[in-house]
Amino acid sequence: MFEPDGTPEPDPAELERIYRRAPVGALTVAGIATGLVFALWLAFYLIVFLPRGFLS
Amino acid sequence: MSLLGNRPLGGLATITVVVVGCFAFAIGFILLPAAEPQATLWERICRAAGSSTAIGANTGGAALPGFTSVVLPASAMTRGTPLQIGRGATLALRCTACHGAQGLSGANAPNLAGQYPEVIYKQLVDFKRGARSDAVMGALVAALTEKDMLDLAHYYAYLPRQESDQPLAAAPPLVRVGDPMRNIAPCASCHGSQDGKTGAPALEGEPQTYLRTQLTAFATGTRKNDPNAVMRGEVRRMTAAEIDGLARHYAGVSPENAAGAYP
Amino acid sequence: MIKARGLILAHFWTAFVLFFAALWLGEWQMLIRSPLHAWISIPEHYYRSVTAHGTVMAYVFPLLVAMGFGYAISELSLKQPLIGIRWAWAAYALVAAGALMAAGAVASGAASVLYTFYPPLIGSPFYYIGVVLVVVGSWMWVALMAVNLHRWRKTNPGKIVPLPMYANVAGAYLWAWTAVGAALEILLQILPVALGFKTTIDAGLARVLFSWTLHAIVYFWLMPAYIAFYVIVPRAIGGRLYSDVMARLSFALFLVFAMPIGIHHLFADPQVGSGFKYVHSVFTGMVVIPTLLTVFTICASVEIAARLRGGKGILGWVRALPWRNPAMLGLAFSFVMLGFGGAGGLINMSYQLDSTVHNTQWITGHFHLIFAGAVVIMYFVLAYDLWPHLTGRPLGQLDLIRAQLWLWLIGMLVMTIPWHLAGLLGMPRRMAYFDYSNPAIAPQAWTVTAAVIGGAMLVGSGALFIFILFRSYFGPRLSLSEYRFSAPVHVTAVPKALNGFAVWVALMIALTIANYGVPIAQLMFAKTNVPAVFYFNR
Amino acid sequence: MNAATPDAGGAEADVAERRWAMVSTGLVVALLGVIAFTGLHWASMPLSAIEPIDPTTLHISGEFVEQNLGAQLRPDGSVIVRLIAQQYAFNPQCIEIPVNTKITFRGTSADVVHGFLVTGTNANAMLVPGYITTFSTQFSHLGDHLMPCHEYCGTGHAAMWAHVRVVPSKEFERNILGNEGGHCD
Repeated sequence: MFEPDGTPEPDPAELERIYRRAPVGALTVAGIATGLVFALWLAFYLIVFLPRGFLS
Repeated sequence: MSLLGNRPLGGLATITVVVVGCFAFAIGFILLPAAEPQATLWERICRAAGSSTAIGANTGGAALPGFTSVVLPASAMTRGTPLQIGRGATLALRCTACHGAQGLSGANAPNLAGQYPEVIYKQLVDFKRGARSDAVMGALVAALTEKDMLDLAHYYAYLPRQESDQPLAAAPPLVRVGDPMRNIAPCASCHGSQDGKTGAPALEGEPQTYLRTQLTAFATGTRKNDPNAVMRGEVRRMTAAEIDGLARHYAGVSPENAAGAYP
Repeated sequence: MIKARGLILAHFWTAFVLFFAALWLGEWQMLIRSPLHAWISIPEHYYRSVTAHGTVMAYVFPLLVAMGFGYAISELSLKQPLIGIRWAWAAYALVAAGALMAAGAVASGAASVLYTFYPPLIGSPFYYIGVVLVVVGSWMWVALMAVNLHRWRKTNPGKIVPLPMYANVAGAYLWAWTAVGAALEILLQILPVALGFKTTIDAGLARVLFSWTLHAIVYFWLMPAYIAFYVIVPRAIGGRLYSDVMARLSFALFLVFAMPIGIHHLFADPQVGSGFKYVHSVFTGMVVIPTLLTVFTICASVEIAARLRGGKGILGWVRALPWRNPAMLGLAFSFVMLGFGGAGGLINMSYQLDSTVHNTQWITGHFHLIFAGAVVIMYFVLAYDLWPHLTGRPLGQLDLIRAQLWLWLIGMLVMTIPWHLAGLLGMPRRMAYFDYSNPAIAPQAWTVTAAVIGGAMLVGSGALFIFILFRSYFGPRLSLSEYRFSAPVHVTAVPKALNGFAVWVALMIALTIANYGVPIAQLMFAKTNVPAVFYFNR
Repeated sequence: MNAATPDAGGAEADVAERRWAMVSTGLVVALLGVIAFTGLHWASMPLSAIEPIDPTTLHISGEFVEQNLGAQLRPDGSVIVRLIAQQYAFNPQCIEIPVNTKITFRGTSADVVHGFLVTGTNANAMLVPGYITTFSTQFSHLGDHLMPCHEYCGTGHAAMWAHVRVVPSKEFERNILGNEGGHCD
């Protein structure tokens, strides 16, 4: 219900062109986001977990 | 044309899952326990599966004299039969001088009417075995059998309890919320009015002097028949004034009327 | 127009009203344990409230949303009237009756055992029976989803199951098997004791069985949100779904990997060997993969929308996204919270790393970010999206909707990020009060105050949500075009395995047995029953 | 979208998704690798032994009778700490241990499920009635730590806080010999 009224159907050729180069942007954004998530994990591991000692 | 579409995806997925599983089990059960020195492969696998034979830190030990040795039987926690209650009533004739004809004491002995049966049973056994000492009680319980003690417990549990009409919200903080940093639990979370704990007595209406004496005995360690030091731990860090306040509260004596002795 | 709209609206309204009530309980809990308030005079009231909050938020609310959404998906994507609508009403009645019964037991103070049950604590049997009724009702929904799909296949031989229904049925099957762990715990362990047939119970076994449910239920909560990511958002922002097949694969992988990982909740427990703990850690890692696939596919889908709107550059396209569109806002907020929550989740599941945060306020922060944040904000979005098709009336101005979503995001972050920090400082979960005068606890006090503020924003956002939905009834009647789900850029061939569930359900059951069989069997034969501790006012 | 016939396109998405899937899997495998390395290199892993124990007889016989609770020095110089959790207190309520020494905790519950953590450290475990919890660790910082129960154990849960006091080894040995060691109740 959110789409603006009368969104025109995209031109198939234009859509295909966008589709073919699309993942570049998604790869960048998803890559940065995922990288940050794993970086947070690594930061926790190094800064919080390791100095607090080990259980065995 | 889909690249995935050409492949038998189900088989591929199954193989992947099996491979991941094998790696996970190999690392978890063989490689990681290798950090434990001097273990054979089989011992490592058993250890990782939770086998405890490798630990062997079990040190023996037996309770020292003066500590309780009671394990509460299920028969002490159920409602008594009419036969038990009747027999208990006969036996209780010997107790009336201190504990009152209806289990409500006129002296400074505890009220027993409506007390939980397992509580009475446990204290009787502790008196009998010497984990709790009292000149009068020691002599009285000497002749009681296991069955006698159970029947007595069920008789007193059957008598109507004195109910408190004080709302919990008006009780002293130690009763409601305790003191976390001194590890003093709220009295109400074990001794009724909010929540109960097996083996913990109901305290409402007990004589003030009796309560103060017992709390002090727990605090100093002269009484130690509480299993795992459950009461000694709670009382150890209380001040004398706090003990006094608790005794007054449970005796039903309001602070404004503190001079009025029980009953 | 949806035919079963009365049924769906009943589910949604019940869900949202209960949700709003439980939201208030949550805020009250934060307030009374904060330094802004004196210690609660009767702590049992706090735990009563936590039990109610958890039971509604973890069981009843997401179940009702998933059920209502499932019925809508079945009608809209299969384009056939819902089969078994009487059964659906019966299922609704069971869930509602169960919820009422459980609520009664909790409200009376006879079941303050928390929604995670915690045997050997035993509460009123009515609480557990209520929960069982809720689960039985939900299983009827699972059966109805299967029946509707089966009928569609008969009338449409050889055709590919529409993605929304595929995902929906995956979620239903996931739930059916997820609930088995807790059902076994309640039926075989807890109820016989609560009803007085037994006096002892194995607390360790109960925890293992509950862990079976406890983590997979999170993926069941996620399902409606993920379905909305794939089949609502790309359409709502004028884009295309990047890959239909990858979407199916993600849902199939959730089905496989959601279950055999629950022992990562028991890393600190003494009744499971470390080998199984590591295996569950690895498989928890595997369940990260469908989420990462989803993040990429959805990013690519919205990128298409942005470029269709003239977006340029490697990152510049992000600015061309329709940021005033509530579906876009909801998605972005959901991803932000999924990111923070996901990082915390990776830490929790990492075998040894869990010991730093286990059972601290960190964990509470984590699952509020993931569920109450990333997932529930998508519940809002999917409800908004379906609403006009259910009521036949518009939602009115989008400004309020945007405000509602913003408030939810900010409130959730203000509440949960301090909770994570409090956990690192060693603040344990589930305390009714703290002695902030102690110098070791004083540094944590501000985090609880922050939670009160964040919680107030969440209550405000919840109130706005209810208001927006309610106000729509006073709008003019709409004549709506047919409801559509997102279309993929390309309709590709779907591998046979991804048009059905046989392989995935088989793998799900096999992996559960492989990863849980021995830990459960070990404890069934161990002599570790302990006396039940009855939680009743005596 | 449903039931449409496949068109000719769509291969690009597959390639991109497969690459992304490989990168994702690589990240997860790396993370699991770090965990395995941590386990191997520092012998660090969650507790493993399943040791049953009867919670109703803890106070009568076995290693958890009262005089055994608290810290004890072992012949190899390490320290063993035995503790019981019950509604609503730990026993001992204050544990004294030496710094930079291997400490083996052995604990169990006398009634319901409890748990404990020592603030600022990784010492963190559940105490489940019917089972003994065992793990070893070291404390590198002198001073007092809080040790709350971190699992809901009933209405008195919020008052269940114990203390851990980490002292220099000399002081610990002196207290142990003076028969005051092991706990600071």
